[in-house]
Order: sequence, then structure tokens, then C-alpha cells
Amino acid sequence: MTITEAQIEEIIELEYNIHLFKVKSPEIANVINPGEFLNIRISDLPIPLLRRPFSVCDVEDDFFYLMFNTMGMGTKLLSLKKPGEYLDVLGPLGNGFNFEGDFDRAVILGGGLGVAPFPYLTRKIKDKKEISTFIGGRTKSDLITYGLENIHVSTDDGSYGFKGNVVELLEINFDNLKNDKLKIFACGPTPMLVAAKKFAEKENIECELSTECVMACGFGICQGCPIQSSSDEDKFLLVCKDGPVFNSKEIIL
Amino acid sequence: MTITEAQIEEIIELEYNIHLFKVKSPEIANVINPGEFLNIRISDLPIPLLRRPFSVCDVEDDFFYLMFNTMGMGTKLLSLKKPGEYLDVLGPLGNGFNFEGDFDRAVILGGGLGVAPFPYLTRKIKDKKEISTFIGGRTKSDLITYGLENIHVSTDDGSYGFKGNVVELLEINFDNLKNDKLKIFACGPTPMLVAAKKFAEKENIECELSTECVMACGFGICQGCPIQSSSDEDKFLLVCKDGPVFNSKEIIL
Amino acid sequence: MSKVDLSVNIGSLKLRNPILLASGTVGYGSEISEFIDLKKIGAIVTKSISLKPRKGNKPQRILETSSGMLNAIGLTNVGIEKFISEKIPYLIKQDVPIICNIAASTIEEYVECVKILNEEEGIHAFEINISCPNVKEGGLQFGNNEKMVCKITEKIRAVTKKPIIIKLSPNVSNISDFAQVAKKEGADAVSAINTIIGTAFNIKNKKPKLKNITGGLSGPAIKPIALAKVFEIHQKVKIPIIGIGGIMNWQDAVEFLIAGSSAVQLGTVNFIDPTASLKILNGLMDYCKENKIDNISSLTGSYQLD
Amino acid sequence: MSKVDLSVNIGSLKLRNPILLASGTVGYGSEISEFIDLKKIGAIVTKSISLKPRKGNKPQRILETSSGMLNAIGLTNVGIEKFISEKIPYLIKQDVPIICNIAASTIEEYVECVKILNEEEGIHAFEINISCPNVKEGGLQFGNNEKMVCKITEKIRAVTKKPIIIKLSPNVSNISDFAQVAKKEGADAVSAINTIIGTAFNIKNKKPKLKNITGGLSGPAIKPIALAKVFEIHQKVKIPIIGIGGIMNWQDAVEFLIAGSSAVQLGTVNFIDPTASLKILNGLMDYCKENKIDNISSLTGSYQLD
Ligand SMILES: Cc1cc2nc3c(=O)[nH]c(=O)nc-3n(C[C@H](O)[C@H](O)[C@H](O)COP(=O)(O)OP(=O)(O)OC[C@H]3O[C@@H](n4cnc5c(N)ncnc54)[C@H](O)[C@@H]3O)c2cc1C
Ligand SMILES: Cc1cc2nc3c(=O)[nH]c(=O)nc-3n(C[C@H](O)[C@H](O)[C@H](O)COP(=O)(O)OP(=O)(O)OC[C@H]3O[C@@H](n4cnc5c(N)ncnc54)[C@H](O)[C@@H]3O)c2cc1C
Ligand SMILES: Cc1cc2nc3c(=O)[nH]c(=O)nc-3n(C[C@H](O)[C@H](O)[C@H](O)COP(=O)(O)O)c2cc1C
Ligand SMILES: Cc1cc2nc3c(=O)[nH]c(=O)nc-3n(C[C@H](O)[C@H](O)[C@H](O)COP(=O)(O)O)c2cc1C
Ligand code: FES
Ligand code: FES
Repeated sequence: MTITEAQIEEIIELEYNIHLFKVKSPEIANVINPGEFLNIRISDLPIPLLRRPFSVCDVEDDFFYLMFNTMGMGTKLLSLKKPGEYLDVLGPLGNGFNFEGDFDRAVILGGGLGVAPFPYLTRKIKDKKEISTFIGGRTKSDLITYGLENIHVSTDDGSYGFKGNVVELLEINFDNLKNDKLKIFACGPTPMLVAAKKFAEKENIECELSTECVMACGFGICQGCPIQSSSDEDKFLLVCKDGPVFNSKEIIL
Repeated sequence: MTITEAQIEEIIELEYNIHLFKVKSPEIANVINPGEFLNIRISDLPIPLLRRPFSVCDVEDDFFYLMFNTMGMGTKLLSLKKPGEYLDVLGPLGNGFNFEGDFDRAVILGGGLGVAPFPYLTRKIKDKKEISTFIGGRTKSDLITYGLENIHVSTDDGSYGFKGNVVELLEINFDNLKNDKLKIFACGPTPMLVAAKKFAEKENIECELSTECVMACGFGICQGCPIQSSSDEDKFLLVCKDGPVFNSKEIIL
Repeated sequence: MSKVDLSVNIGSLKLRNPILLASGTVGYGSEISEFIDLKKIGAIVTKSISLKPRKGNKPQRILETSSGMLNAIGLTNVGIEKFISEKIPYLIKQDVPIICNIAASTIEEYVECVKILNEEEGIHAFEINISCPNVKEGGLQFGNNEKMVCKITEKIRAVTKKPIIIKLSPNVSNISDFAQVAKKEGADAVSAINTIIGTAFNIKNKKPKLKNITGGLSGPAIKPIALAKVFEIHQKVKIPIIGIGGIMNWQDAVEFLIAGSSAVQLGTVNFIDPTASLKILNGLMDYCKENKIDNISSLTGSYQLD
Repeated sequence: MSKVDLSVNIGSLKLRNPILLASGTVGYGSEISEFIDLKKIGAIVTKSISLKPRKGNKPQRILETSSGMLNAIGLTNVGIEKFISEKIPYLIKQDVPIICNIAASTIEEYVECVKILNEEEGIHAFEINISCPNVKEGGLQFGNNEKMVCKITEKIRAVTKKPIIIKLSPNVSNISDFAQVAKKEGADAVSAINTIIGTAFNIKNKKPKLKNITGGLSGPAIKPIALAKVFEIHQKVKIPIIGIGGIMNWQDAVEFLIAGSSAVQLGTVNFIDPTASLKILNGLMDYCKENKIDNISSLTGSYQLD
């Protein structure tokens, strides 16, 4: 966990409004794991005041990648940065995916920008495990396939691929997968995570969920990011420190 | 008085930290007078919250010029703008110099960045009147001669020209001027304006002072910029509306 | 698509729309009318007026802070006489409803002002400023004292049938107690909030940056505080509320309506963008259309708590 | 150049320098110690502790506002037992003076907590949080009630000889009245300010953005307000003040000292730059050197009024 000034090497526009930053930082790139995240200070001014959290999207040599879309002021200002400018990066933060375990096939579920952490996960496991990736979006332009493998797609409006959500898409493809020992890795909007959790529990598949929460600090000092523990009713876990990736059985969404 | 988006045509660095912006705006350029000013919104964000006032430095065809140095956050952010970007400009504001009157020689006194309004004044009067310009600064790099004529210089530290302040410089040159019918135009820090006013009154010379005050609105709705009237003890004038240029006899500094 | 009804009732005061210009931030309307057609605005609240002209505080009166500004104007105004002879006629010509904001050093002065102005046709309502943080007398020694607010409201109520709006101070523990008192004594509405006391020091010469030492904080910095005050009043007292504090755009205005305001006032934003009021009005209209709101007043206090 | 003496006395509490970390913004110190050497800090004020563990409020707990943030954490904490067994030993090892902040729902609970913690060697002082805006009990119903503050201070004073700091609420008319009460009952110092009540609504679904409905505003937005509160106390009551509110850099810290603070606490800035405290300490040192200030405590209340 350090604070570094990392230079933007390259900016790629993946889709309208979806940006991929390639950023040079050996300090981060050499130690960060898939599913972990970075907390970025976008301006020296007190607006935006707080850092903004982003998953590490991918790592290549001394570079890490961020993938983001413009939501509000912070991401808007971030999107205006130019190659050569520096980012004030705090990280690596949180606990990432546990992908070393006992499974043959990773079932990756990404909803919208929830695909962000998966190019790096894919890179790390593709030589060792089978991968089936299911991505969904509201419409065709939400689908981002960057860095993913063996992709199946769905859209809410049916403009591309299966019409429906990504968990439904997994369900209809499930017969082809269920003979492998599976592990689900899911990231996306909360309703999607709820569906993924339910499906995993029904089918008794290991499942890790990458969750989101508005954060202030990103490393455990503000208590701003609670998520209900399933084992202890009186306990919140912290998304930033205990997560953002949780075993689906650990938490109640 | 309008609000316009005006495009920056060119940026010239006059001295370290001193910027000259050439800005395209027929709306402003065609109507603004020397000594009047513009109130500029530097960012869409609420930081800096308020507009920042700047004298019109010069006008050429459809372009106006601003000359400024970086003082705080507002001018710092302004200095980071690039040619092609737009400025949100409110103006023209205030009452400028009255330079049509009955005098032969304009004595222009500029302290530091107080020279800012004088290139435009010089341009307007140089064909009709004689001009003697006296500029002063703390040190050599404060002296900005852009757009001025017949210049005499002083520095507080003696690093260039006369060692002393600009009113002292005028005093020692006064013998060469006093045969003309003079009018003084002064702009600079308050102590300099006080000295100019005193000198003008002693020598019985017409004198106009361009004053400064922290402003919120710039056009008379906030009452934020009072300056003591000399004719009525119970009355403040407004720098933004009644000024920024005042006859030295109108105000108490 | 059917037209949105933007009109609002604030007690007995009926206005064509809920976008008002706040006292002290648009003078008496003449300068801002170079930027906007005042006819389109719900009402203008004129700069606090007192019986006699007031010179106000010495400069520096203005200071920018992080997302806000401090002012210590000190109720500079032309006095009631000139206000009647020069300012009201101008505003009547502009066809904009006038809410006359009154400041005073004594209860008697408030009453005297209202009595005099009560005769003026053009004045639609009175806003009673008991909450200016920048004057020694007539400011917070009234606004922070329930008994005073009680007396002032009572005495003013006795001399006018026009709507009375009490402008509340945020510099108190429970603003709703003051709204309650105002209501009890017959005020038609309250407006909230006036500025919050703040200060700043120059670390070079150790002097206060404002000549008056302290000033009143306004602008986006105070918006969350103002919203909480409006919400508090709305939860506890049944009285129309005019929301004020840091409104910069239509989204902010909608937020204030949802939190319990019947109308809103724009202050600091006028300095930054004197056309903001019309932009906000348009944004409000579009918001209503998009959300199928026929009547803007149905937004007031429409918050959804679990 | 001679060395600057940065040490300060806050009543009977002596600290090596006036830069403290504010309660609730650094947990119990372990995470932030990955960024800074706690040995260099004046003191750490630990997250409000209560007799039993508290789970805190449901999310959303955090919201950014213009130059500020709202939080509605709700005093999440591990409870006094775990605090003693796990948190204090860690901090003692770090060699950082501990100021233990206590929150409670009843006067008895405050007293009980202090009694228990009074035995702990590592605790240098108690900061009594009577001003949390985010809990139903033990927050502002204490902090906004002079008699309560009086009683709490009196009863705590009776059970400890360690320095007592009363953390005051800004959500009151006259904060100095509360400082006066604290002083009278034997508090060593007051700290000011805790967060200011604020809220925000989502204009799409009309729900409050924070699950708790309201939250506490902190950050640069509140700095002018906090400074005015510190100044008010300093003008009216002779008691050491620990200034808090929106400090982001050394200039802000100097401003708080000039306004009357004997020391300052850093809150929100820790989230943005966890190394800020050390930067501020260095800036403070340089300021003193440049201005030939031998003893930082000579800055306290050094404002120059005309
Ligand atoms: C661990 C983690 C990893 C993330 N990774 C990515 C990523 O790789 N790519 C990406 O595009 N985004 C990611 N996000 C979300 C990203 O942090 C937010 O989009 C960003 O903070 C929005 O900032 P803003 O100033 O643009 O929007 P704001 O103006 O702050 O908010 C705009 C809207 O987004 C919502 N929002 C803001 N912050 C969050 C948040 N942290 N979680 C959920 N909703 C939020 C707000 O409630 C509001 O409705 C991640 C969030 C977390 C917690
Ligand atoms: C009518 C008028 C014309 C002006 N013309 C020019 C010009 O042509 N070129 C130029 O460089 N500057 C000019 N100024 C001054 C300019 O407006 C300020 O330098 C600018 O507002 C500073 O903004 P900032 O955000 O950089 O500094 P801030 O952070 O706001 O302030 C930095 C320092 O400057 C002081 N300051 C801020 N605003 C003013 C002000 N309006 N008057 C005096 N001191 C101030 C502050 O007290 C502070 O000490 C003019 C001011 C006025 C009123
Ligand atoms: C420069 C200035 C002058 C003000 N003068 C008055 C006044 O004379 N009377 C009054 O009732 N309120 C006055 N106010 C308070 C505003 O009407 C308003 O309540 C406050 O600024 C908060 O709104 P805002 O954040 O939108 O500015 C003044 C505010 C400012 C900024
Ligand atoms: C997330 C958060 C949690 C806080 N928790 C506590 C707390 O437990 N006890 C307390 O006394 N103050 C608490 N505070 C208040 C701070 O200690 C401080 O008084 C306030 O934030 C103002 O300072 P700042 O503007 O520097 O943040 C908390 C503040 C924040 C932002
Ligand atoms: S974001 Fe601060 S504790 Fe998680
Ligand atoms: S700056 Fe607003 S009245 Fe002059």
C-alpha cells in the first residue's frame, strides 16, 4: 500500500464513454493482484474531494490498466487527462480474487463495466484453467470484450446476443459447463450479484463476488463501506478492506 | 454588459509568470473602453467559485487582450488554459478612463501589474496627446513595457532604472513635463495610488486612479466592493460600478 | 404533452413559479435585469431595507472560501424613503412580484418599516431578516432568541395583512423551534437559511481577512446544511418553507423542493451567472415534464423515507 | 538557526507537537501507520469507543458534497474490551500518545467507560464525544444541552485525574456557552468542531442519499465555520481549544492556531492523503522558522484585531 505518482502512457477509447488508461507504475504493477483496486486522487483541488476507486483492469510489465466510464464529476475529469500526465494513485487496496483453488473452469460474469477486473484475472489463469466468460449490458455498446476469452454475450434490449441478463445467459449455457468443476467470478451491479449468488448457491458452485460501495478512504480508516456479514448478524465487513471480492457465502447483499 | 464565450487565440509569456492572452470576441472588443474590465469565470466547478476581474489590456480588431500574473488559484488555473479554449467572459464592466478631456500630455503611472490597462489607453490617445509613461516594480522582472510609449522605469531594488518608486520617479522628471497641461492616469498597489493622488493634488493636476477591490459580482449587485467617497462621509462608492477608475478627488484611499 | 403548472402558494402568497432571487444578491433588480427578464421570475426579494440608509461595513467585505464565500456587507441599503421613491416603481414596471426584505435594530423599527411599506401596492410580501450575521444590532441577537422572534412576528402581524415570511438563522440548535414560533404568531412562511457565521485569518499579518472579522458563509459549501435545516422544519412544523442555500442549478432546486421547500431563493449563484435563475426555471420545467409532474407544488416535501 | 519548540500544553496534557489525528478518521491507528510514522504525531485520537461494540448505520454512509463530505457512520466501534486488549497495546508500541474518544448513550455509560479506561497506562487523555450527529442516543441530545454537558463533565471529572477534553457540537447557537460549562466543571480543554448536520436527496427516487437520512459535514467546506467557532470560544472563555474542521494543509493549521487553537486535529484529509499530517508538521516548522517563532504555542490566539 503506497501512494505514487504514475504516468499515463496511453489512452484507448474502447467504446463511446469507455476509457482504458495504460499507466506506468512498477510499484503497483509488480505487486497488484486481480480483483484488487486503486484509489485515485483526480485533482489537487478539493473538488472532487475524495479519491475514486477503480479496479485494476490488467497488468503488463510495468504498466497497469484502468477501465472506466464517465459517471459523475470525478470520472469526467479523469477522462479529460492526457497521456504524459500523472495520476496520484493509492494502492494496491483490498482483497482480490482467489483463483488458485480447486476448479477446472472459471465462469466469469461481468455486467456492464463490471468486466473491468476480468482482463487481468483472465491473463493470470488462462494457461491453467478453462474459462467461460459471460458478459451483459443494457445494449450493444455496453459490451466490452477487451482482454476476455471465450465470450458469450447478452443484452437487456436484445440488440446483440442473448436477450436477457447475464445470469440467465449462464443458465441457458449451463448444460455445457456443468461437467467441469466450476468457480464463478462475478462483478457488476448489485441485482446481478444477487442473481449470481443465488444461482451459485442453488447449483452449489464456489462463487466470488466483486462488490462496490461508495468509499472515502479505501483502506479501512473511515468505516464508510460496510457490507453485511452472513455469519454474524451484528457485524459489517468492510468492502475496501475485507473485500471488494467476497466469497458469496460470506456476505448478504 | 453581456456574458459570452470567447476563444483564446494566442498566449504570450511576457515575463516569468506574466501572461498575455489574445482573445477573440467582437462583442467585447467593439464596445469596451480603456480602464473598463471583464469578470471571468475560470471553471465550471465551484472552485474557484467567483469570477475574477481583469482589466482590458488592449484591443485590436475583434480581439481583446488580458495581462495577468498568477496570484492564487484562479489566476493559476487561468494560466493553464491553452489557445483554442474558451473563456466565459462577463463585461464590459465599470467606468474606464476619461481621456478626451482638456490636457496635452498623459502621464501614465503603472506599478507592477498595474500597467495592465495602459496599452489600450496608449493606443487610444497616442495620436492625439503626448504621453509620458512611468512604470515601477520591485525588481527588473516586474517591469512590463508591452504596448507602452515613452517609458521611464524605476525599481525598488535599483536593479533597473531609477531606484525608488514610480511616483518618486515622476517627481524627479517633473521639471521636463510641467510646462504641458498634464493629466495623470495611475494604476497599481494602493500605496502607489495614495502617493499619486497626493502628488496630483499638490501639483494641482487632474488625476484618475484605477482602483482594485476583491469583488463578487462585478456589476453592482453584491455591494462587496466599497470605496470611501470623499464628498459624502456617509457614502461608499462601488469600485465595480462607479469605478474602477475614479477621479482622485472623488475618493479617499 | 400537457403544460406543467409551476405556480406555488406560500401561505396566502401566490407566485407564478418557485424561483425567487434572494435578498442582498440582486440589489433592487436593476442591474440583473440587464441579463434576465424579471417577468419570468417567481419574485424578487429586495436587499434588506432599513428605516434609514445604511452605509455598511468597511472593506474587505467579500472572501472566497472552498466552494463558498464569506460576506460582511453589513446591510448597506438606500433606506426606506429612496426605496419607495426609486426602487419600487422600477420593479413594478418590470412586472415582477416584490418581496420586501426588512432589517432593523429594534422591534419598533421593524414595525415602523412594515407600516410604511404596507401602503405600497407593489409589495407582495414581507421577508423579515432576523438573521443577518454581519451587524451588531438587528441581526442574530434577534434571530437566535425565540422570544424576540415571537415578539417581532406578533407585532408585525398586527400591522399588515400582507404575507409575512420570517427569514431564519441557521446559527441555532433547532431551527424548527423558531419556525414554530413564527407560525404561532401568524407568519405565513419561513425562509431558510440565511448565511452561516464564518471567518478566515491572513497568516502573514494575523489579521482577520474581513474587516468585520466574521462574515456569513454562502454558496455550494452550505447546501447540505441548508437542506438539513429545511428538512428539519418540514418534519416538525406545518408552515411553508422557502429553501435557500447553495443552489447552483436546477438539480439543487429540485432537491430543496423534495426536502420540503415550497419555493427556493437563489443567492450567490447570481454573482457567478446572472442568468442562472432562468436556466434553473427551464431545468425545473423539463424535470417536471420528464417525470410527469403536472403541478410543481406536488414536489414539496416529497421525500421518500423507508 | 535555533530549533523551533513545537511542543504544546493543553491544560495538563503535554504533547510533542500540535498536530493530532481526529477521532473516527484514523480508526485505531494500524492502517494509517502504513503511511506515517505515528511517533512523529502529537497524538492520535481514537475512534469513538463505547462500552459495548457498535455495528453502526447501514450503508450508504458516505457522500461527497461540494468541498466536503457527509458521513453517517453511526459510531461503529469494537467496544471497550477489545479496545483495551487489542488496540491500545498496538498504539503503545507505536509510541504515540493516545487520546481516547468516548461516546455513550447515557451519563452512566460515559462514567463507566472512563472508570475502566482510567486504569490504562497508555491513555494520555479522554476526549468526550457529546456531539455525534449520527446516532439517536448519546449524540446531540447531549451536545446541544448545556445542563447535560455540565453533568457529564462533572461526573467524569470525579472519576479521573487524566486530562478531559470535551468535544463540542457546532450545531448550537453559542458554542462558547458550552465551553464555559465544560470549563466550570473542570474540563482541561475543548475540541471544536465535530461535524455539522447536513443531508442530500436523490432527485430520481426522492430518497435521502444517506441511509441515516442526515449525516455530518466535514472537510474544507466547513473550515470558515469551524474557525469562527474556535475564535468565538477563544474570545469568550479561557480554556485551551483544539481546533478541528477542514484542515487540508499547513496554512490551514496555522490559521486555526492564530484563531485561538492550542493544537489542531486532522480529519477528512487523512482519507485523501494519509501522509498529510507529516506534511503539515513540516510546513508548520518552516513557517515558524521563517517567521522567527521559537515556540509554536505563541501562535495560539495571536490574531490582530484593530
Ligand atoms: C472497489 C471498486 C472498484 C471499482 N472499479 C471501477 C472500475 O474499474 N471502473 C469503473 O468505471 N468504475 C469502478 N468503480 C466505480 C467508480 O469508483 C465510480 O464510478 C466513481 O467513483 C464515480 O465517481 P464520479 O465522481 O464520476 O461520480 P459521482 O459523481 O461520485 O457519482 C455518480 C454516481 O455514481 C455513484 N457512485 C459513486 N461512487 C460509487 C461507488 N464507489 N460505487 C458505486 N456507485 C458509486 C453515485 O452514487 C452516483 O449515483 C469501482 C468502485 C469500487 C468501490
Ligand atoms: C477592476 C480590476 C481589474 C483587475 N485587473 C487585473 C489585471 O488586468 N491583471 C491582473 O493580473 N490582475 C488584475 N486584477 C486583480 C485580479 O483580479 C486578482 O489578481 C485575481 O482576482 C486573483 O485571483 P486568484 O484566484 O489568482 O487569487 P486569490 O487566491 O483569490 O487571491 C490571491 C491574493 O490576491 C488578493 N486578491 C484577490 N482578488 C483581488 C482583487 N480583486 N483585488 C486585489 N487583490 C485581490 C487576495 O486577497 C489574495 O491575497 C484586477 C482586479 C480588479 C478589481
Ligand atoms: C453578498 C450577500 C449579501 C446578502 N445580503 C442579505 C441581506 O441584505 N438580507 C438578507 O436577508 N440576506 C442576505 N444575504 C443572504 C442571502 O439572501 C442567502 O440567504 C444566502 O446567501 C444563502 O444563499 P446562497 O447560498 O444561495 O447564497 C446575502 C448574501 C450574500 C452572499
Ligand atoms: C468518517 C468520519 C467519522 C467520524 N467519526 C467520529 C467519531 O467517531 N467520533 C468523533 O468524535 N468524531 C468523529 N468524526 C468527526 C471528526 O473527528 C472531525 O471532528 C470532523 O470530521 C471535522 O474535521 P475535518 O473537517 O478535518 O474532517 C468523524 C468524521 C468523519 C469524516
Ligand atoms: S472506504 Fe474507508 S473504511 Fe472502507
Ligand atoms: S463587486 Fe458586487 S457590487 Fe461591486
